[in-house]
Amino acid sequence: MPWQTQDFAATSGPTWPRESPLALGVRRILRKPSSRVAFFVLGVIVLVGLLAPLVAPYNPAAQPDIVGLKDLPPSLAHPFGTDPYSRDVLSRVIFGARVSLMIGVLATIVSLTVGVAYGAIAGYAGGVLDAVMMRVLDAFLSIPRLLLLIGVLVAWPRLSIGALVLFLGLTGWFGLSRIVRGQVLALKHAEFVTAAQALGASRRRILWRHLLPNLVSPIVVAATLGVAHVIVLEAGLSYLGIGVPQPLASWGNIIQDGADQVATLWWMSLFPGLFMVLTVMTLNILAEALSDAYERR
Amino acid sequence: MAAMRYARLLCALVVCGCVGTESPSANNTGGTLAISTGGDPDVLIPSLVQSVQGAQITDMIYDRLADIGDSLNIVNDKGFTPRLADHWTWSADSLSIAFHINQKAKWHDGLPVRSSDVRFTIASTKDSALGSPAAPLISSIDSVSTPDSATAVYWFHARSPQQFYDAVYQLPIIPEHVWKNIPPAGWRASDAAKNPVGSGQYRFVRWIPRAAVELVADTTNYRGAPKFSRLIWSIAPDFSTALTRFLSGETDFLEQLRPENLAEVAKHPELRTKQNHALQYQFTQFNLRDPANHARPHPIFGNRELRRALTMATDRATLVRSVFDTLALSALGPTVRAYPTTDPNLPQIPFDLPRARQILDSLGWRVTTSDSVRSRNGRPLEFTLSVPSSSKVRVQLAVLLQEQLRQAGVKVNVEQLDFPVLVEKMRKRAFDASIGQWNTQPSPGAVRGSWGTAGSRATSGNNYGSYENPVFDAYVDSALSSFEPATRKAYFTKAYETIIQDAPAIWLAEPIQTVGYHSRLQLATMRPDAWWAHIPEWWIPADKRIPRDNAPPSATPAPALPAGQKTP
Amino acid sequence: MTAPLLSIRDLRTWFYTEAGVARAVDGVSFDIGSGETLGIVGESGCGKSVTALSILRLIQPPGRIEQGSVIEFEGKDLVTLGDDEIRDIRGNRISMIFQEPMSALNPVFMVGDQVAEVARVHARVSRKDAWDRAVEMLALTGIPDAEARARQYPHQLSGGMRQRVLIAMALMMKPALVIADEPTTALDVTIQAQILDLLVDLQKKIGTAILMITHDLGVIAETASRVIVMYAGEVVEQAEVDELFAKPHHPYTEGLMHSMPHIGHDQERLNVIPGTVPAPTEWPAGCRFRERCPYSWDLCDREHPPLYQIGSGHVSRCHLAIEPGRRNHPHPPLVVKAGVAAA
Amino acid sequence: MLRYIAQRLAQAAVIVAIVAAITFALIHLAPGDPFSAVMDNPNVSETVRQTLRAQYGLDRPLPEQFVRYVSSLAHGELGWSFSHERPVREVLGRALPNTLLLMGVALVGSFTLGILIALIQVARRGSVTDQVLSGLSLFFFSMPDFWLAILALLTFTYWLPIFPVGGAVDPVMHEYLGLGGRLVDRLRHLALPALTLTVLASAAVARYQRAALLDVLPADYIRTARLKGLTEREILRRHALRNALLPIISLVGLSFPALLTGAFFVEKIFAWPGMGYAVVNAIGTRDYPLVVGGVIIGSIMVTLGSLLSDLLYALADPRLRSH
Repeated sequence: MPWQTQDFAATSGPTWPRESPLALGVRRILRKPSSRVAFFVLGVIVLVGLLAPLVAPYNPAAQPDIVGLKDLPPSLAHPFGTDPYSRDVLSRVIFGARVSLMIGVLATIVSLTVGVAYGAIAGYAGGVLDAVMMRVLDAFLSIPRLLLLIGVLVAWPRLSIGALVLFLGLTGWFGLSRIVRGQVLALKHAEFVTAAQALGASRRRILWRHLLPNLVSPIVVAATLGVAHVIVLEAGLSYLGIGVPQPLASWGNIIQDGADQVATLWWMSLFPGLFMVLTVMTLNILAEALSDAYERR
Repeated sequence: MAAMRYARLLCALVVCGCVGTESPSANNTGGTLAISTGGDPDVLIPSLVQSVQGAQITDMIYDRLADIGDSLNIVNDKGFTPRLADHWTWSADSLSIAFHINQKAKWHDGLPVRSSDVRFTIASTKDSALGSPAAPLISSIDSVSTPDSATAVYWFHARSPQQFYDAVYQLPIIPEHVWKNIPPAGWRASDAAKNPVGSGQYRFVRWIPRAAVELVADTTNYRGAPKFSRLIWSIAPDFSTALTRFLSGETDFLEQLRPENLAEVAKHPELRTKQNHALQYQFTQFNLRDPANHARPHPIFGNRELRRALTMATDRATLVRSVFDTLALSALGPTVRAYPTTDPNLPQIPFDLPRARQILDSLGWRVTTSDSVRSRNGRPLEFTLSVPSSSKVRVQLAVLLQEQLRQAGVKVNVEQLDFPVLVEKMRKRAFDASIGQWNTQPSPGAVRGSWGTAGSRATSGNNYGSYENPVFDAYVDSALSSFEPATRKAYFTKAYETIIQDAPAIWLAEPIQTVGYHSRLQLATMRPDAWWAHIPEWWIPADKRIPRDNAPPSATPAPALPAGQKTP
Repeated sequence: MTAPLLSIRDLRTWFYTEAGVARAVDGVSFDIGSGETLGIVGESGCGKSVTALSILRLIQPPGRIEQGSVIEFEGKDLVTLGDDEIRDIRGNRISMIFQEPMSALNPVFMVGDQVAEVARVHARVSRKDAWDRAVEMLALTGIPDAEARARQYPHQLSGGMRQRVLIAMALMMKPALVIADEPTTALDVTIQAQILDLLVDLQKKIGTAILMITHDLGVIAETASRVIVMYAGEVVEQAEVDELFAKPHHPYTEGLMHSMPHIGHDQERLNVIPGTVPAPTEWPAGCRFRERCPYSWDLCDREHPPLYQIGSGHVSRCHLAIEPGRRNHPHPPLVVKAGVAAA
Repeated sequence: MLRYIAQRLAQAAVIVAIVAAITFALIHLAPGDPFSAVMDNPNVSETVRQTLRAQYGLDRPLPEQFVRYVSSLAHGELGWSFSHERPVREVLGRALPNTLLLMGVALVGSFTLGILIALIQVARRGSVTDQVLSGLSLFFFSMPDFWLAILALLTFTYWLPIFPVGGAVDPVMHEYLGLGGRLVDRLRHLALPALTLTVLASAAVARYQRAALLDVLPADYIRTARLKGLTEREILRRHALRNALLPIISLVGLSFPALLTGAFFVEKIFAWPGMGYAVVNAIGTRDYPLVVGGVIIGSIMVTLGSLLSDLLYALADPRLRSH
C-alpha cells in the first residue's frame, strides 16, 4: 500500500520563531495602522525630548521679562503661553518630556529587573519559598502603589531624582513578577527544560538561556505599560509636591506650577497634560498591539 | 466713657427693636457674613494662635481688656477704648495699672468674667509648658494680682511708653474655669479647644475642619449684640477655590486679592475691592551664622560686603512689580510705612548688577568653571533658599530671585518646605536663607525681637538670621524709651539706616492688602493690623438680604448653663 | 425522491482574512429528503462544518456566503432570507447538535433553562410551560430523573448527559432537519453508540431528517443512508452508503476508509493520509487532492476534475473515472518530500 | 464553599499582617527618628513627644517596638494625628464614609456605564461607533486622574459654573437647610467628583468588558444560542453578558486600588473631605502617623475588596458555587 504511517506528534511539536520575539513583536504590530500612528507619535515625542535643546524655541529656565511677559495666554510667540515667571510653557513642556520619559524608562528598568528576578526565583524554587514570596507579593499588591509611594516619599523628604526613580521602580514590579512566576512555573517542566537539565545545564543557565527568552513577550508588554504608568504616577506625585524636585520641569511639575491658579493659568495645566495623555495613549496602544501580536504567535 | 455708655444704650435699643414690633427694615441687625478664606485656623486658643484665620476668629470670640484705636496709637492709653475693663487706673509710679472688670461681662457659658481670669490668662501664657508664641511679647509684665474679683492689677518691670499696649493688646482674656484643670501640654488636643468659650460679641457654634467655622451673635453680650447675627468662615482648600467662592457669590468677603484677580473682580458689578495698609513686609533673610556651628559666621553670609552685593544684584522694583503689580510697594527695611515713626525716604542699597559683580570679584568669588557659578577656594557661591510651599507669593519671589542672582553668578537652590517644618528649621537656625514675612504689630518695637540681639540669643527669639549689631539695638532702645514722637522717629530712622546698610536681608515688598467684598455689605473702617476688628459693626441693609441671611437660628447652641441660674 | 427538503446549489462560503480569501466551501451542491439521513465525511478543514453553519447562516465575519449560492429549504432560499425569518427557522425548523457538548452549553445557566429557551423563543409559551416541555424532552432523550437534572448546571453532568441535553434542545421544536456536527467525537466509545442509537431512535419518532457530519466513516455506516465525501471545500464523492463502502471511487475516500480503526486489530497508530489539506487560501488549480494522491498524473495538474457519474446515484470528482487503469500503478505521494522539508 | 471562605479570610489576614510589617519597616527605614517629622513639629510640646516615645516604645529594641506596633494596630490604634489634634483613627473614621460614598457611587456608575458602552461596542463591532467609543475609552483610560479632575473643575466650576467648587456640602448654608435641601446640597457637591471618578473608572471597565465580551462571543454556547434563533441582542444580553460578568466581578476587586488612587486625587482637587483629602493634606503637614494610617486603611480596603469580589465570584459562578 502506498500509505505511509506517520507520527501525530511530529506535527504538533513546538515551532520556534526564527527571529527574536522583540523584532517579531515590532514587525507584527506595525501591520496595524493604529499602532503605526502610535509608534510614529511616540517616536516624535521621544525625539522632541531627546533633541529638546534644538527643538525648544526658548530656554526653559530663562525669565526674559518678569513683568511684561508673565502669565501670557497662548499666542503665536508662545503657543502654550507663559508661566508666572515669564518662562515659555512650550519649551518647558519639551524639556519636561525629557525628564518625564527618562524617569518612566529608568524606573521601568528597575521594575523589570526586580520583577523578573523575584518572579523567576519564586517560580523556579517553588515550595515553601515560593509560597512565602507570593504572600509577601500579595501584601505589596494590596497596598495601592500611590499610597505606598506617598508613605515612602513623606518619610524621605527632599529626595534626589535618582532616588525618586529608584522608589518608583521598586514599587512597580509586583504585577510583573507574578506573571513571570506563572510562566516559569509553567515552563520549568517543559520538555526542553527537562532536556537541558538532563544535559547537565546549571540552574542559572537554565533560567538565563532557556526560561528568560520565553518571558520576553510578557516583559515587553509589561515594560510598555510600566513606562506609561510611571509617567502618570510621577506626574501625580509631582502634582502633590513630592515628586520631581523643582525647578526641574517635568510634566507634573508644570501643572503643579499653575495648579494654584488653574482658573487664570489654564494653559499651564492643559498642555503638559495633553502631552502626557498622548504619550500614555500611544504606549497603551502599543502595549495592546504587542500583547495581541504575541498572543497570535 | 460717656460715648461708650451711649453706644451701649444704642445697642440695647436695637436689641429691643428686634424683639419688638418694629418692622424688620427699620433695624440693621441680622444677616450672615460669609468670609472666604484659603486655610483652616490652626487653633482657637488666643495665646496659641499663629494663623491669621485663628486670630480673626478668636478676636470675635474673646475680648481684650481694652482695644487699640484705629490710629494705632500705642503710646500710653490715649488711643485705647474699654472692653472687658470699663476703666483703669495707673499707679503713681506708673509701674502698675489696675483694670476694673465690667460687671456685666459674662462668659458664653453664663459665668461672670473675673479678675482671676485675667491673672490666669497672663500666668498661663508665661508658662513655658504651654509654649505660647505670645510669651516674649508680654515679657515687660511681671505679674497680675487680684485684690478683688473685679480688679486685676498688672505689675511691670519698667516704665515704658507702650506698657499699656503690651498689657492689653497681646492677649484676649480666657476663662480660668475652662482651662485650669487641663495640663498646658494638652490644651491643643482638648475638647475645650474645639468648643471655645469667650466673652466677645460672637459665640462659637461649630468648627468643621477644612470646611467652615461658624459663630453667632451673642445677643446678651455686655457690649450689646453685634449687627450680623452669624459669621461664617468658608474654608477653601486653596486660594483658587476661595476666590471662586467669592466670585460666585457663595461668600461675601475675601481678604487677600492678588493683582491678577482684580480684572476678574471688576467683571462682577456687584463686587467691590478696598485697600488696607496692612502691617506686613517681606524679605530674603540670610543666616549670618553657620547652620552647622552657630559659633562660626556663615561661610557666605557672614560677610557684610557680600550681603550688600547680593542686595545690589537684586532688581527689587521689578521683582515686586512682577509678583504684586500695584498691590505692593518696595520694602524700606524691617518696618512698614504705616508707622508714624517710619521715614518713607530711607536711603537704600541701589540695584547695580555690574557693581555687584565687581564686589563679588573683589571678594575672591570668581567665575572659573564653565557653568558660570562663582567660587572661592573650590567652594561654589551656592546656597539654599527655603520658602513655605503654602505661600505661592513667596515661592514666586524665590524663583524670580534665583534667576536674578544667577546672572550675578550665584547659584540658588529653592527649597519648598511646609510651613511648620520651615519655622522649625529657622527656629533652630538650621537654614541658609529664606523668604520671610513679618505681619508686625501696631508697635514698631517688634523689630527688637525680630532683628535685635535679644531676639538672636534667646532660643524662642524671632531673629532667626542672628543679625547682631549693638548700634542698631541702641538706636531701637532709645526710640522705644522716648515719649517724644519726633525723637522716636529720629532714633528709628538711625536704626533703620544702620540695618539697611548692614544688609542682613534683602528687603523685598510691603504688600498692600486688597480685600474684596460684596456691595451689599456695609463695612466700617478696617484697622491696618486687623481688618476684622470692626466686624461687629458691619451690617447689611434689609433690602439687600438674600436667603442665607435669614437662616433660622435653630443651630444656635444652648448656653452651657440654663438662663437665670446663678453660680456661687 | 420527490422535492427535497433541503436543496443546496453551488454553495460558496469564503472567508476574507488577512492572509487572503479562504474558500472554505467552494461550490457545494446536494439535496436532503424529508426524514432522510445524509452523511458528510471528510478531514477537519475540508469545509463540512462550514457547510453546516452556512445552512443556518451562522457564518461570522470575515466569512461570507457568496452571491449565487442557493440553499433552498421548504421553498425558501435561506441565503437571501431576512434576519428575522432565518431566526425563525433556527432551532425551530432546522437545528444543530455540536461536537463539544461541554462548551456548547452555557456554563452559567441551568440546563433545563437552556432547553426551555428554545420553546420560549419559538413557541412563545410561558416560562412554566417551556420548562415542562424541556423536562419532557430531556426525559425523552433518556435522561433519568429529568426534573432534577434540569436544575443542574452543565458542569454537573457527564459528557453523555450533556450530549443528550443538546439533542433535547435540538429536537425541542420537532424540526424538519437536524444537523449533527460530529455529535459523538468528544464522547467515550461506549457512550458514542448510545448517543447514535438515541439519535436514530428519535429520528424515527419525530420523523426529522438528519445531516450527519463526521470524520468517522463508522458513524456514517451506522446512521446514514447516503453519504457525501468532502475535500478542500468541494464534494468529491457522493453515493448510497452501501455503494460507497463497497466501491469507493475517489482516492481520498479510499484513504479515509483505510484510516478507519478496525476493531480487533490492535493498531498503535492509525494509517492516515500523508500530508494535510492545502491552505484554503491557495487551492491548487487542478485536482485539489493531487499532491496527496498516489495515482495523480499530468491531467490532474492541468484540469480541475468535474463530478463524474460512476454509477446510479454515485458521483466522484476524480479523473480516474476516465482512465481507470491508472489505479493499478500507484506512486509515492508528492507531499511526503515536502513534509520532511517542513519538519 | 465554607472552606473556601475560611481559606480566603485567613489569606487576607496574613496579607494585612504583612502590610503591617511593611509599614513598620517604612517607618523605621526612614531617615532619623521615625517620628522625626512629628517630633520636629514646633507645635508639639515636649510632654507630648515623651508620651509618644513611651507609647510606641521608641527607645526599646526593634522587635519589641514591632510587637507594640502590631498589637496597637490590632486594637484599631493608628496613632495620633498632629495636624488634626485627634487620634488618626478618628480622623480617618470621619473621612472614610465620604470616601466610601464617592467610591461606591463611582463603582456603580462606572460599571453600569462601562458595561453599557461595551455592549454597544460589541453589538456594533467594527462599526464607526465601536471605533469612536474605543478611541474615547482609550483616551480617558490614558488620562492621569488628577488632570481629568483639574479639567473637570476648570470646565464645570470656572467656565460653566454649574457645580459648586469644592467640599462635600455648602460650608455656609448646609446646616441651615431642611432635610430635602441638605440632600440636594449634598448631591450637588457629590456630582462633579463622582462624575469624574466614574468617567475615569468606566473607561477601564469598558475596555475590559469589551475584551471580555469579545472573548466570550466565539464560544460554542454563543453559537448554540444563535442556533436557537435568539436575536443578537438577546444573545449579548442574556448569554454573553452573563458570562462576561464573571470576569467583571473580579475586575471589581482589581479596580479597587485604581479607584482608591483616583479618589485620592479627586478628593484633593474637589476638596472632598474623605480619606484621600486627609492623607494628601497630611503630606503637607508632615503628619506621618496620618499618612501611615492612610496606607494601612487603604490596604485593608483593597484586601477586603479583593476578598469580597472573590467571594462574589465564587457565588456567581455555578462551577465554583457547588464546591
